[in-house]
Amino acid sequence: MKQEKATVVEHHNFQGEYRILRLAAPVVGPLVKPGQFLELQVPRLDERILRRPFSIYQADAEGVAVLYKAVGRGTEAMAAIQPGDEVDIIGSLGNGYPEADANKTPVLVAGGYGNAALYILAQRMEKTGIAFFGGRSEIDILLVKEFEALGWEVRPTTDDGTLGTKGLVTAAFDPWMKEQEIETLELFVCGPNPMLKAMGDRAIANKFTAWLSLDRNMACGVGACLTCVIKRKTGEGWEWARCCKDGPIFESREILWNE
Amino acid sequence: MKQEKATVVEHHNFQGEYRILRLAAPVVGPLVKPGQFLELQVPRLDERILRRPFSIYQADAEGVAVLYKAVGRGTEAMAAIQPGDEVDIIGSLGNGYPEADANKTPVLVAGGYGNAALYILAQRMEKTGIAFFGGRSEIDILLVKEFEALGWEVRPTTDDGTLGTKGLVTAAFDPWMKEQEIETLELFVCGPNPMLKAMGDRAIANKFTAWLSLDRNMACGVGACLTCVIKRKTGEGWEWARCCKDGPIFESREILWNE
Amino acid sequence: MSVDLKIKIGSMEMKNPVTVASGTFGYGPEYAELVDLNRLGAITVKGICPDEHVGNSTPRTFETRGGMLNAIGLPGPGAKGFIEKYVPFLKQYDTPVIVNIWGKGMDDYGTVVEMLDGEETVSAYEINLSCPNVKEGGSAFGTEVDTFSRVIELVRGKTQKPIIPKLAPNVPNIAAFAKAAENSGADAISIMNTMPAMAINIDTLEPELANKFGGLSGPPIKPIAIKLVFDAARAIDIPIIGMGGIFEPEDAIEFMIAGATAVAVGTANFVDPSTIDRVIDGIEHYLIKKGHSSVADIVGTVKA
Amino acid sequence: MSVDLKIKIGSMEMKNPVTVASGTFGYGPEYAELVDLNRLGAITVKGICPDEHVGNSTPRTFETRGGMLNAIGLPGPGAKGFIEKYVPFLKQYDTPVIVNIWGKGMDDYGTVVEMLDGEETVSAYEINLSCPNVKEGGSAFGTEVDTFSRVIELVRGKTQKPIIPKLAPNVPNIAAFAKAAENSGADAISIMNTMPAMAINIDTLEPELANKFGGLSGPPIKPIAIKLVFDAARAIDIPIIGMGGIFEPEDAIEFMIAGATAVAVGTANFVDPSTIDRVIDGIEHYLIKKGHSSVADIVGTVKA
Ligand SMILES: Cc1cc2nc3c(=O)[nH]c(=O)nc-3n(C[C@H](O)[C@H](O)[C@H](O)COP(=O)(O)OP(=O)(O)OC[C@H]3O[C@@H](n4cnc5c(N)ncnc54)[C@H](O)[C@@H]3O)c2cc1C
Ligand SMILES: Cc1cc2nc3c(=O)[nH]c(=O)nc-3n(C[C@H](O)[C@H](O)[C@H](O)COP(=O)(O)OP(=O)(O)OC[C@H]3O[C@@H](n4cnc5c(N)ncnc54)[C@H](O)[C@@H]3O)c2cc1C
Ligand SMILES: Cc1cc2nc3c(=O)[nH]c(=O)nc-3n(C[C@H](O)[C@H](O)[C@H](O)COP(=O)(O)O)c2cc1C
Ligand SMILES: Cc1cc2nc3c(=O)[nH]c(=O)nc-3n(C[C@H](O)[C@H](O)[C@H](O)COP(=O)(O)O)c2cc1C
Ligand code: FES
Ligand code: FES
Repeated sequence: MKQEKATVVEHHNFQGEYRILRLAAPVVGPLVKPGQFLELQVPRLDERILRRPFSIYQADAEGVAVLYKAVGRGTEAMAAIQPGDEVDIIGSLGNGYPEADANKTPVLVAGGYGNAALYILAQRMEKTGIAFFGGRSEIDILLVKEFEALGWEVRPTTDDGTLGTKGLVTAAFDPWMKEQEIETLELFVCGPNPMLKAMGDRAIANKFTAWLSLDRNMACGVGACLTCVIKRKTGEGWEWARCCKDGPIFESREILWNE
Repeated sequence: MKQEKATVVEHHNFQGEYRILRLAAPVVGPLVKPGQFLELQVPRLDERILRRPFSIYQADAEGVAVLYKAVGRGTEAMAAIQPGDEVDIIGSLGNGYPEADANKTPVLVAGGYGNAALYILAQRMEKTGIAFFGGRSEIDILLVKEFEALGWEVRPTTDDGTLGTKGLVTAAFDPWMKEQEIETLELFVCGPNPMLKAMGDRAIANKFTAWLSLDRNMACGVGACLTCVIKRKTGEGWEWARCCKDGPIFESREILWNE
Repeated sequence: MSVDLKIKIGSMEMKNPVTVASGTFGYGPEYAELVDLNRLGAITVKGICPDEHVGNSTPRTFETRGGMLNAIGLPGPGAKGFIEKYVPFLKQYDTPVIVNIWGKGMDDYGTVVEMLDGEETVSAYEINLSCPNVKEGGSAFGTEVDTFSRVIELVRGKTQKPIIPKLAPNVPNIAAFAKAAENSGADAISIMNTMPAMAINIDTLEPELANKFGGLSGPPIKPIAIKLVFDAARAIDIPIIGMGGIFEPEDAIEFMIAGATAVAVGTANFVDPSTIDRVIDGIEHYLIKKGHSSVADIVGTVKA
Repeated sequence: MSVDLKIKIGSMEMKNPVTVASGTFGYGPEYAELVDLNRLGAITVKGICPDEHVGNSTPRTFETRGGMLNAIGLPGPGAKGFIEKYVPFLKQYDTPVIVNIWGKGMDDYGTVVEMLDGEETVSAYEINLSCPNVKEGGSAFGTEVDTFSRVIELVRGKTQKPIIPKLAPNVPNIAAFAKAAENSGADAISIMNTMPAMAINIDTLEPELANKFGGLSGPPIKPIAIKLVFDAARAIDIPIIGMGGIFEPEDAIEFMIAGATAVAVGTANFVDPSTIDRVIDGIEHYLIKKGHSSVADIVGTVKA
């Protein structure tokens, strides 16, 4: 975990409303594990002070990139970031995904910017497998070619049927799941909370492993403020776990969803 | 007095640390009287909310220009203003200079951005006369050629002697004053407070007229908040007068300086 | 679809729930070239005491991160001066006028009302019991429940017009003051005055305000004001005029959902005089969008 | 030229006047990779009560214009958990540790001190009498002078270590609390805790915090805190730890000139963890630039 004034190398529209921000960050870049994230200080974020968390989409010795969508004040203000600007980042943060189990079949499940967070995982994984990507429409399904280039089979689903199976990610996943040796599956999931919960429920019911990347509002990003907590099951009941520090990756069985 | 979203036409370094900002402002432009000012909302002025007051340097049917120096947070943030940007202004504000007395000899006395404020006055005055401009160094004496082109005789003074007489403005003014028919002088003064006071004292001692443009911190600029008050003499004593509304131009005899 | 923006503060009808915060809008004429005074729900003028008052020395305001401090010190023309200089102007408009009153001592509150009450143009009184910037009275009256109640009762005895005590924010128990106001005959309360605050120049070691202290206003205080309005609204049945950092329509709506029947735009006038217009429009649009027919439909609807 | 940054809070020596605000820095390990804990004047840890406590539901924080609200609700491992989990870590550093303590009832304040007092690593206690986010105790103790004094006397009876009551900002008379703290045996006081505040989502009508209310922190409250420190400093002779919106060295220096012997960096840690370093450097540079030789030369030097 380091704080670094990173220099913007590239900032461009990627697809639909998604943009990629690439930063020269020789200090943070080499630290990154798949599934980790950055706390980024948005420059010129008028009258708002907190950093914003972003999954790391790519990382190497020279730097990092994030893939993001403008959804609110901070991400909208990011539009003004120009190559050459300085952006203050803290990273890499969080636990990241564990090593994939060599005896299991890896499955990726993602929605929205989740594809980005899983891309670096796929790049660094020794095996390949199958990837279920959900989105509202064709334009929301990111990086299909890139995953295919890494040797993954991609099965998209869209709410409107413009690409792949029509429906939620489960519409493609459920029939497929029935044909597998279910216990050998190892899921890596990153997406909106309902998707996480749906996959987590299936993992518990069918006794496979599912690593879920949780998205909670954050303030500090380093475990100090106790903003980002979720209920984690313990022997007797539950305890708060910090998504930023103890997560954002949790195994489905750890999570108590009733909050 | 109107509020207008003006478009930046031009923004450039003028001389030394002074910059000129020219705005397309067809609503405010035609209203301007010499000596009046604008309240300008500095775009992207991180975490500061108040407008900044600026004398109007030029104005016509199409718009206005201000000539300013970066001295603090707001004026520094103005550096980022680009042609095409929108700048919210309220103007024109304040009383402005009165018509020059046809029977008197007009004399301009200025320092710093005061030259700018007097330039529009000189442009619109029927007579010409003599102008005393003071500054720290040659680089601080603005618009000499422009005033000369209007037919004014310019007598610069600089603290370091790099241009004109060495010393304060009074070093040039005092000897000159002694040779004049003093009561026929009409001074128009715009500059730092010590210069205003020095000229005001001379006006009172020598019974000539001196119109002083006062520079006070402002919040509203329209007379509502009572931030910018000075003590104005009354028959019995004094009253508060608002620089933004009752001023910024006051005759030397009106002002009680002991605040 | 049309919505009804009208509200009532005691017997005073307002065409919409938006007024201005006392001291940020002068006495009316100052913003008349920029703001249509007929559009306002009410015009609230700067604090008036019986006699002329000079106020504090300068500097009187100071800009802080996101807001400002002021220690104007309630300069003003006094009741007679106000009637002479401003009532003829204000009469021209079809908008009720709320006169903010204050006193150097308790009696002044009665005196100023006696002096003003004959003027038809004066629609209501906002009783300033919370100015942090005057030594004599001001906040001393507003942070002690007994004195607070006595002033309100005194004013109540002098007028039939609506009276609106303005509460100080620096108390741990705003509900007690709200309740005391209601029990003493107030028609409404307004919340909040500026928050006592200070800034010091680290080079000169001088306070940035001549008065040493001042009141903090603007966006920084909004979350404080929302909490105070919420707490007060739970305690009383009379309406609340909410203020503190209203810069956008959404801010005003938040105050109303917290429990304010009306709102006042203050510091925002200095920053953007079109705020009042935008706030009125924004409330109307919000009501339409949410399918409401009147302001009352949203007042105090917070799910808490 | 060298300056002496050392200060004392009771018997506790700090190598410089800069600590962190409780609750914004965890228990030490959280920022240890970003901040050199040996550089700090003291580490102030998050609030501890005798037993484990779960705190509030989520959402627990909300960003406001220029600042933030929090209603974390004092979750924590309890005194035993703190000793097991964090004391071994904190022991490694050459920096005093101030433990912020709180209780659900008055007795808890005594109990938690009894449980912690044997630990050499615990250098001092900051007594939280002002948390706006817990129903049981917190601010109820901090806004009523008698209860406030009783808690301090109780803690005083249990320890020889420095005790530092933390004052609530939402009182009209901070000097009375400061004086009461001094009279009850406090070694210092800290000012201020967060300001009670609230935000409401105008679409869902729900409060933005699960706890409904929260505390406002960050730059918006700085001018409020400066005033409180100034007022308190005039009333007492024991040192003050000043906090509230310190983001830049100049902010810290302003607190010291107002009367604070030490300062705490809070919300700024979330925004820029290098703030602490910058503040320590900035104070040193300021002292050198102004020709002072020690921190004491500037404390309370405001010309007012
Ligand atoms: C671990 C993690 C990884 C993420 N990775 C990505 C990514 O790769 N690409 C991407 O586009 N988005 C990602 N997000 C979501 C992203 O952080 C939010 O979209 C962003 O914070 C919204 O900020 P805003 O100012 O635009 O929205 P606003 O709603 O204006 O934000 C207001 C406040 O809420 C917080 N906030 C709002 N939404 C979220 C959220 N979903 N998660 C956390 N805090 C939030 C902000 O930090 C801020 O404090 C990630 C979130 C987390 C927790
Ligand atoms: C009537 C009038 C006309 C002016 N004309 C010009 C001009 O033509 N060119 C020019 O360069 N400057 C002019 N000034 C001064 C200009 O307004 C200040 O330089 C500017 O406000 C400083 O803002 P800042 O944010 O850079 O400084 P800061 O010191 O950061 O400002 C902080 C606050 O103080 C106020 N403030 C600070 N200095 C002044 C000041 N001297 N006058 C008024 N308010 C101040 C600001 O409005 C702001 O609220 C004029 C001032 C007045 C009153
Ligand atoms: C410059 C200024 C002058 C004020 N004068 C008065 C006053 O005369 N009487 C009064 O009751 N409140 C006065 N106030 C307080 C405001 O009416 C209002 O309560 C406060 O500013 C909070 O609202 P805001 O944040 O929208 O400005 C004044 C505020 C400012 C900024
Ligand atoms: C997230 C958060 C948690 C806090 N937790 C505590 C706490 O446990 N005990 C306490 O006394 N104060 C707590 N505080 C208050 C701070 O210690 C400090 O008094 C306040 O935030 C003002 O300082 P700041 O503006 O620099 O943050 C907390 C503040 C924040 C923002
Ligand atoms: S965001 Fe602060 S603990 Fe997770
Ligand atoms: S700046 Fe408000 S009255 Fe002059």
